[in-house]
Amino acid sequence: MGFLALSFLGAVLDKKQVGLVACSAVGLAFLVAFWALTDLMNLEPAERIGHVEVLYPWITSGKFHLDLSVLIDPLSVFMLMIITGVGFVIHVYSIGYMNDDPEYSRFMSYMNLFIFSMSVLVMAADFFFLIVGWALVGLASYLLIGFYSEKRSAVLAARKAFVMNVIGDVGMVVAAYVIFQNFGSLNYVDVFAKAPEMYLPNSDAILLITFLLLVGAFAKSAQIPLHTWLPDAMEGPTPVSALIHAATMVTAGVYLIARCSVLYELAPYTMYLIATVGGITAIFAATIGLVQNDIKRVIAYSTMSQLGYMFLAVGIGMFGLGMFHLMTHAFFKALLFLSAGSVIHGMSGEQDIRKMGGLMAIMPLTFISFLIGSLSLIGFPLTSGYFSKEAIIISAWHAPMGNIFFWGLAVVTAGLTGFYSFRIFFFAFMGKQKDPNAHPHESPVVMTLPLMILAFLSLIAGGLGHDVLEFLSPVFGGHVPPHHEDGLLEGITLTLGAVGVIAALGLYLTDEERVKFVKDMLLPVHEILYRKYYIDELYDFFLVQPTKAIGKFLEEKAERQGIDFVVDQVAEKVKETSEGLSQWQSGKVRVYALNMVGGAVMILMFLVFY
Amino acid sequence: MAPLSHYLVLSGILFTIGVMGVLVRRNAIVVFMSIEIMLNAVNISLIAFDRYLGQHDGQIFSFMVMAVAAAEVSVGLAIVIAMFRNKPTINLDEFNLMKW
Amino acid sequence: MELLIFYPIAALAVVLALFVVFNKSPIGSAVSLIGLMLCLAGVFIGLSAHFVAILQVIIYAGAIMVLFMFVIMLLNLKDDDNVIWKSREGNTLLTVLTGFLVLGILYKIISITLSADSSKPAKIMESFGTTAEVGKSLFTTYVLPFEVASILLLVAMVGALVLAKTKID
Amino acid sequence: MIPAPIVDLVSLSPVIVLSLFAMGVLILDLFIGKDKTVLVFLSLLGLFLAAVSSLAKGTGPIYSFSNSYVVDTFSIFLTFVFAISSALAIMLSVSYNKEQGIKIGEYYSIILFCTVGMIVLASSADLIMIFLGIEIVSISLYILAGIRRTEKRSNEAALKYFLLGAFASGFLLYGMALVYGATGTTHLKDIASVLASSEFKTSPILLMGVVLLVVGFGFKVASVPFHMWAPDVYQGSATPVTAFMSVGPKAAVFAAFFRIFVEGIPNISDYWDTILCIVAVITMFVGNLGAIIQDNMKRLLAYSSISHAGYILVALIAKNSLGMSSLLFYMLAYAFMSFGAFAIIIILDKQNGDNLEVKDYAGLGFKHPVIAVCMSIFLLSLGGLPPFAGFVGKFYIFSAAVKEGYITLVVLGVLNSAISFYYYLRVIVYMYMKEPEGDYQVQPSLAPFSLLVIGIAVFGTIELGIFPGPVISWTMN
Repeated sequence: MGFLALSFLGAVLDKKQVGLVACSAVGLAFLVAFWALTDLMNLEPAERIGHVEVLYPWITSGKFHLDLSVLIDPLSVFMLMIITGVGFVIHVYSIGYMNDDPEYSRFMSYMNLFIFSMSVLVMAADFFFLIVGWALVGLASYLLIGFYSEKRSAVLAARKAFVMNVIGDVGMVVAAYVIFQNFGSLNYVDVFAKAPEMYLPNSDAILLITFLLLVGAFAKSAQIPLHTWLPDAMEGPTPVSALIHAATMVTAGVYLIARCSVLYELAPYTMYLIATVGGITAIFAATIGLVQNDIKRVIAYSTMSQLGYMFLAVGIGMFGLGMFHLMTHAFFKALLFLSAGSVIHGMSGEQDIRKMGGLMAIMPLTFISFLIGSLSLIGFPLTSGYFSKEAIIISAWHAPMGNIFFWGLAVVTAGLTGFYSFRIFFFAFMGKQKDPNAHPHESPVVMTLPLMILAFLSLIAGGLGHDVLEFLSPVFGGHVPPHHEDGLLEGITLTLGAVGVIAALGLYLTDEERVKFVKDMLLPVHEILYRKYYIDELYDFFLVQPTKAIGKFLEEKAERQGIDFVVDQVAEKVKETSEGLSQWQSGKVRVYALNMVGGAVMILMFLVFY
Repeated sequence: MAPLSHYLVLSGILFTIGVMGVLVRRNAIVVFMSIEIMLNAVNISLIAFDRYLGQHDGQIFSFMVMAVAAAEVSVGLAIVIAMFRNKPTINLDEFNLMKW
Repeated sequence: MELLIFYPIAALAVVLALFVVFNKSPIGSAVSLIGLMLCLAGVFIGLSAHFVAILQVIIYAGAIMVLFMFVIMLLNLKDDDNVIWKSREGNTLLTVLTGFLVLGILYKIISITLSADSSKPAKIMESFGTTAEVGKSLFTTYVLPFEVASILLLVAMVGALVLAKTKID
Repeated sequence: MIPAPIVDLVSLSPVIVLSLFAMGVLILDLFIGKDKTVLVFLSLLGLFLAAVSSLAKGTGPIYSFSNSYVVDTFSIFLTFVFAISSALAIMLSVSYNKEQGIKIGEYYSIILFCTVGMIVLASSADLIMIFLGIEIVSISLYILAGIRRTEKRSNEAALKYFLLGAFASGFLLYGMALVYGATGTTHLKDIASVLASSEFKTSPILLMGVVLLVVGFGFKVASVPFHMWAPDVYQGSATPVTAFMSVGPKAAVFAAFFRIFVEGIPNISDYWDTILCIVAVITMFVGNLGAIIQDNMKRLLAYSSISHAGYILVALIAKNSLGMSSLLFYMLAYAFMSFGAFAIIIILDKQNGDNLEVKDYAGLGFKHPVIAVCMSIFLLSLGGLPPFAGFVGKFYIFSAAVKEGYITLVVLGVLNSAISFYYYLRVIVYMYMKEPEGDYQVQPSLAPFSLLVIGIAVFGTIELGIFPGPVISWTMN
């Protein structure tokens, strides 16, 4: 299996000029991952964990030693499958999407770098390489978000993402340090083996470690209060949005918590914090998503919201479910992003949904895939989102650590999800074309093919649910999470989701021009809709308008003026200090000598008073 | 025989005067002479210690200081001359092409 | 008795050092410095370091200071009034700072060195500090520094030539 | 009758070999024409032989010349570092000197003499020897800094360096004199045993001496607040000289610093380690913060080298064997990455010798991708990113400090590494993400020797980052 990782690294690092090479590198990586998967499948479940392949003993100093090694277990292989699989599809897609860009090869090499970093992150066998991967991912995303370097907003967004990530990195580094202090090792295997023996639940050390790791996880996964970089990161090219903000990077936080599940199970307080923050982020992001007009920003907020679900899931101890949702989300969110990208590509760069419309006929393939993505996102029965999200929502109530508060957050978010996702859907694809100057066209096959693949996966992946949970269970202590059946709760969720969709439709219907079109389209539904019209208005007045206002308020006050302000101020102060320091460097010998003497006197004085 | 501290105080005073010279003067050559005062001040300390310890190490040290002083003077004055060719001044405050 | 010799010489040395620093004319500074060197030679004799005292006169006062004078003459330096507090730009802050630092150092040095008084001078032989004695230790214990110093002087010589030659190829 | 001195020429062989070659270069220079290439080869041969001959005595600490000279792993390893860095500097100078019209054959012999001084410095166990070593190195550097005689900046750099350097030598010397007076000996071994004896009482004179030593050494290694000469001198000197002085001499002075403080006066470390901690921290901060606003690449690297002096001080403060080996490793790693970065600055230099500003690097990533990748490797390694040498070096230094319990120091060090990425990445961002302004085109002058240097540096930076094992086990000896 040593070959596995080596061939893998070599392949992905290859930065040839041609997209083909880049794709095949990722494709190869995917095959390797797949091979590892089959290898693992052949083993007994209990034997599947903890295969550490030491490639090279790297640093040895005292009791500390560090090896270049990879960890092969169900969790890492599972993540690797998603990363390389979705990554491959996105690579193929970007061949089409970035075709006209003069810096095509640079883009491809960044993408490869990103996949490589992400693989390092998930395959790391100790906290050290986890952090290396963590930082590399941050770097790669910085490069990718700022790819359009002539766009000032892109550069700013990249910088913001970088700063946020660095905050997370600091948390991680300190966490690693505390771990090393307490356990004398950074190896997962050692740490996780020792942790339950050495510490009682909720002991200070464990709480500190889990909290510090959480800082890293929150920063990467855009959870409150470290979330502001994610929507801005939409300045990058769309495949980047799909790759980073759907399938891979943002899920690193969830992966981290799942990976350290042993530690987190010892820290119920932290778990509670995770679930709370996850739930709040879910609803917070969903409300903001309601008022956005940029197609990609809406999807970005929806990503945040879905990440909130995942955190909620792992926070209530349903690690397997969190990972399962991570997978389905990777499929359908990548699908949504890529479809959105296809729309943007077709509209020659237009991202405002108010200027779109009537694309259904022109871009049928995109339309279908977007529809599937949206349905999956809202958890329409039998799509993949249904299985994972429904399970989370029900667990939020029924799981040992769940309660009605979490459930409430989750279920309200489900309703909002229905609303905002179908709002953009209706705006973009229904009705008439609004902008007479635009000449939308269907995207080339190299772009639609990935859409098809992802759409297919989004539809069927739900069925894999049980297998996934079982496959991952050895990592999480050997038990498959119990499946809760509760028809009532499920019904409530679905109803709320439907209400959301209908509300979106209602909003859309208020637009006079479209009424006729929709009437023709959805004649059977129309009657029901019509009768519910006043309810919808009430709903709109009491629910939608206030939430909209709150969303706007949150965005403006909390994000723009609060968090961003602080970040900017810090950067500014550092620069000022630097300038102040250099003023002293006046070029005069006398000043330099004076400085030396001053230093000498200060040291003397220090010794006298010390 | 004067006590050791007398010599050390003399050495300290001369050293400080040398430091002061470096700090207040702008004439490169005078600054340089001030540095020579500092080196000489150190020699007093070395030799006074030697006398009180009854050994010769400090005297050897002070030879080396003289050798070093000679070497520094020759190089330093060469630098001053080379510089003077390009810019006929030895006012140190006028040498601030590079700063910040 | 020795104190009677030491105090005048030391006082003269301090005065000459101040002359070096505050003299307007570089030549004046250099002459004062030569005087200082001679005073120090006297101090060395008081410390029974006869050989060093001779070297002080020959090397410092003789060779090094002649080089200084030579360069000052060569560059034809005029008197300058650039002692810091006479400058046109009011570098008051710098002056005050400098003054404080210098006084601070002086205070520290004196207070520290005064504490060294407890030790008694070692009993020394008649031959202490003579050329023979110093030479013995120079060529046995310290033969390596002696040799290394030759490299130092060679480098300095080459360097001075390289830097000061009027024309190179 | 004077007893014959006990002379151990074998211990001294690197010094002797190199001195002979330096004089050989000096003499040969008289007989050859304007093409100085043969001197280059002679110098490289001398460095190689010196490095090889340093192995003659084996690794155990062997004292000779009345305990004033010592051959041990520390000095042997550093001899290799010096030989490598001087060789790189000489190779870098070849094309640079041709372009700048520096036709001075003595240049090479002064570099060799300077290397002799560095070896002496790293092998000395005696205050007098250390002082002489420092002076040989410093005087050679004053000359090298002023070697572009017709260039005003070069004159200014030499003058500033000289005056401040001599000033600092005064402090250093006074410190040594006071330490000698307080302990009665100049041999580090004896100083250590005097301080270790039970009847010894710490006197103010000794402490004053230690403070002055900190000042003197602090100046020579460019640590804050004695650092101010560094940016100016680095900028004004010829670039190969800058590269040279930022590596070898600094390593040599650190070696002496280490010997005096860790081998000579560790018993009074209560007094000096807090001072050095503070100096190390402000050195890191001032170096890194100062670099942030620099536009000139050489000044930027000058500040970065100040901050690296801060990191190395951390190794010194650790005072343990791990600290020593991490210091050695870091020196070697720093030699590769620093020379690499300066080599690239040199090959991108404008014809008139002006140094490139950071903004001139815009677009380099597309026009000259190989050069840009190399530069990125060096900068990232300087910042301390795995898997490059700089990371392993920093890691070792910090783990040595952690072992001794200097947690705060390490946290601040790591924080500084993070700050340093800001300006290293800024250059990389310019190379890869900005379009060049105006129509100025960067014209790399690809002389074979310079390319060789870059190749060696890239190899060293990556090799030490990925397979540090052998080198580390050597330093651990």
